[in-house]
Amino acid sequence: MAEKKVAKNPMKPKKKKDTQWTNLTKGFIRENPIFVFLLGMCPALAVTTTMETGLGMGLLVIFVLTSSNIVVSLLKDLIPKEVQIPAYIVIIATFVTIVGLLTEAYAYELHQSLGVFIPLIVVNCLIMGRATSYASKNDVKSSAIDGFGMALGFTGALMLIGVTREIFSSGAIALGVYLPFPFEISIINTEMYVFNMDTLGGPAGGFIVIGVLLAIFTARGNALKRKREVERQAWIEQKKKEAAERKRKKDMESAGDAA
Amino acid sequence: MISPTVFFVAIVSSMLINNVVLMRFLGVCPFLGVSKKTESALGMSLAVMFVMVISSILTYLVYHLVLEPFGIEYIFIIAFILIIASLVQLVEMAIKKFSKKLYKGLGIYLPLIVTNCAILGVAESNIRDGLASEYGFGGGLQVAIVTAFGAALGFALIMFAFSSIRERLDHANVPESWKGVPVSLVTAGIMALAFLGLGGIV
Amino acid sequence: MLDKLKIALTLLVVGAIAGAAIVGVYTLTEERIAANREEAQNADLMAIFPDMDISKLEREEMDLNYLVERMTAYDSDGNELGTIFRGISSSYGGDNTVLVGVDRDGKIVKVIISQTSDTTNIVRDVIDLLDTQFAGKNFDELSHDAPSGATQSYNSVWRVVEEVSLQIEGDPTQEAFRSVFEDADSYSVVFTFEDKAFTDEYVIRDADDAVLGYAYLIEYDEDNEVFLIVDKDDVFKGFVGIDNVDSDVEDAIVYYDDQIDSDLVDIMADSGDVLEDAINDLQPIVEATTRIDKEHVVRYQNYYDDEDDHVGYLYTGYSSGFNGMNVIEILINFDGEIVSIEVVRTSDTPEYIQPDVIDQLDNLYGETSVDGFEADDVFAGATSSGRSVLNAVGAALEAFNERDGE
Amino acid sequence: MEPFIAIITVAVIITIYLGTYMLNKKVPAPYEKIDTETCSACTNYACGVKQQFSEER
Repeated sequence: MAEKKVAKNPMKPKKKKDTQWTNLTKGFIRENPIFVFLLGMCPALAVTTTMETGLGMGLLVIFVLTSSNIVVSLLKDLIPKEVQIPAYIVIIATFVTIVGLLTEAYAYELHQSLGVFIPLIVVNCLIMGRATSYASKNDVKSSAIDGFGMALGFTGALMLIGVTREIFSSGAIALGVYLPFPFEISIINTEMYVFNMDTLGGPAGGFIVIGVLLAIFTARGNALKRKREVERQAWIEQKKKEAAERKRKKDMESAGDAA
Repeated sequence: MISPTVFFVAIVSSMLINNVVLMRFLGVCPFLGVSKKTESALGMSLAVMFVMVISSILTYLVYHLVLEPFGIEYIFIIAFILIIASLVQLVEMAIKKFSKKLYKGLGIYLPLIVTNCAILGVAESNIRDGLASEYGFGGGLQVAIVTAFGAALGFALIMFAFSSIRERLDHANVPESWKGVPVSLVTAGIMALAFLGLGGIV
Repeated sequence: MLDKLKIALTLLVVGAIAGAAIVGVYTLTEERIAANREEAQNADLMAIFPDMDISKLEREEMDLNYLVERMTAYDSDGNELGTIFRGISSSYGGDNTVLVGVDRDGKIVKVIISQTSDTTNIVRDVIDLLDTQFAGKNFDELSHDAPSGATQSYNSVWRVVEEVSLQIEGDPTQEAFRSVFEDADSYSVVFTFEDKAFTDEYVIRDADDAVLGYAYLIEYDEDNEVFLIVDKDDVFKGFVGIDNVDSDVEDAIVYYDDQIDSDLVDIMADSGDVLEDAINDLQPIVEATTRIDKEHVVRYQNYYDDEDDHVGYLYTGYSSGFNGMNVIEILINFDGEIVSIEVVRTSDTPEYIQPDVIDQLDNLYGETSVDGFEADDVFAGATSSGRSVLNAVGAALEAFNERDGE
Repeated sequence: MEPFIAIITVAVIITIYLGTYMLNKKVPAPYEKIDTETCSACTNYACGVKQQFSEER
């Protein structure tokens, strides 16, 4: 608590103006569902063998999370508190069924490659979590933005993992294989020996890559914290100095006045 | 009549080769969340085992007796999750009423099970692409039960092993940014590598 | 109470809307999903013959051990490209569906695992191998090298390829029979002998299921298999080797070439010395002539009607008649009643056996025992043929009752 | 006809779930003390126990 109070002063001199903007972006890094809250780890491990499947999964989650947040927020006064959870489960399951059907119809390859993980969006803690902790308490607009932002952060994390795994296991990034893009290309295409680690494309790779990325995230957070701490100390020093200066001046002035 | 070999294959394959956690990435949330202590890991595994077997039977029956005959397989997601959720409610209620001791041990994990991917994942694979889908209705049911039991055993095995490792890791000297979940994930990755070696045994 | 009702109603409405939404989306996407599923199936086929015109594909169902479908592929001009076989074979995770494409020269174009329940990284090892192992090869060049760690998955593919090989290269046994009987279309083992030099008796039939002849499998050792073939009237048709035959066996086969088309019994009488001297290898021929001494019912087989329902057991009976051996097939239902009797092979004179025995057989239908029947009464005019049939039927019923008693 | 069966099935299953859910809520939990420690790592929002705790706090 104390840290926050003080840190506010040097780091954020101006007030947050656009709250909706921060509402949207908070899921990107600061409250990233995967790297900070460890939500939805199952898909993060299973469908990130390539960047594209990660992106596809992310798109589905964006759809489900945004729409379920909207509906939950719309119905928040209608649904009695006693049956909140059952109602949310029904709403989420409905959207997941719909998104599953749509994927099978319009992105069949993606549907096949995601397999069981499409139904499993239902039990993704992220979606239920946003519904109970945010959408049930806020208005429709901010719920929609919150859901969209959180899902974007989720998608970004999946893509980051996917890119890492794909590049290290195959040395290239393929596009248009699973998603219905009008083209099918593969970029980067390196033949270097380092980029031939099959293991990272397999089951073990998921755990290891996420572990390493998580460590990097934590290290970054720690470094930031330390930097802020240093700055805070410096600021306090400065303030102290200023105060001392002022006091001395005042003393001098008062001494002068007195004289 | 299904030969015992099939059951053996089903149990070995669902427990070791296609281990729910390490190979199929189902139930990773409790795997990371409830594995800090061996005791809680075992409690969770026991609750999962119980619910997984019963929910596999129920979802299998509902799918083949209700959804399939009417040609409405496409609502299986919503049907399955609600069946599992109601089952968990019933189990919780029964435990509350009849055994305080059991509730103390398992009660805390039961609500978590609804959102455990492993339960829904195993139920889904039983009706879609698993070993159970290759036998007729009755035989499939038997195989489904065995598969679910094997999967739950595999889950318990991994939970136990992983929580034991984690208890040691707590006392290990790990670089600051790797402490906690990151190093656990890498450990799990190495466990998965080891399980990869079991691939050819059946 | 009103509160509870309100809660229930709310959720019911939510549920109904949810259900309606799902159903709505389903109706919208139903056709596209079906089309996608079909296209996905065809995509694998297209991978085998990229020039194929999918609309011209000729599909034919198959009912073999593994193969379920045979598809003939044509390009857009109507030229035949080759054949694709679809086979289903089990592996540790479940069934694997395997597609084998064969071009018109009998070369494998491509082998594809189109559906699998096995773990992805294990199957990947097998998939990596498929192109080097199979693509562009003839069936006789194949070698069974399973990758370590994926034996089950690999074997499931191998079994399908092996059965395709039988289809393309032909079944060596079938080929052997065909070299004697041009019309040979199918064959089956009717009896397995334990105490003779030959092990299996095969019946060879043509496309109309009429019996062409019989073959007796003589296994000298692992690599030496020879068929002694006789036609349906016990006329010797020669020896045919299906595997590499040793040179002395070959000599014997050549020796008997002169005897082709003579009656088995005559050969016996002629060549006694020769047999004793040198060609002990061909002892079976002696036994083949004496097999007719035994009157027996050979093993039953399950009998299925046109709708594939298991309706009873079909017994094959051997019994000597007036001139020689009669072979009789007796169908018995689960209650032990005779459903039908058919004389599939006879050495007796048709003028006698047809009106006096075969046409009278329906008198026995529905009976559970032949004790009350006398050959003299039922089959007046062809008593010994009739007695032989009665003996066979009686033996079959006895065999049924023994089996039933177990 | 099929769509109706689908909707009815969904409604029926929801009713069953609702029934069990309400029944379960009625039965009082016999715990005196739940070890929150075991739950601390769990990030599952849907956990009923956790919610109860956060409300009590």
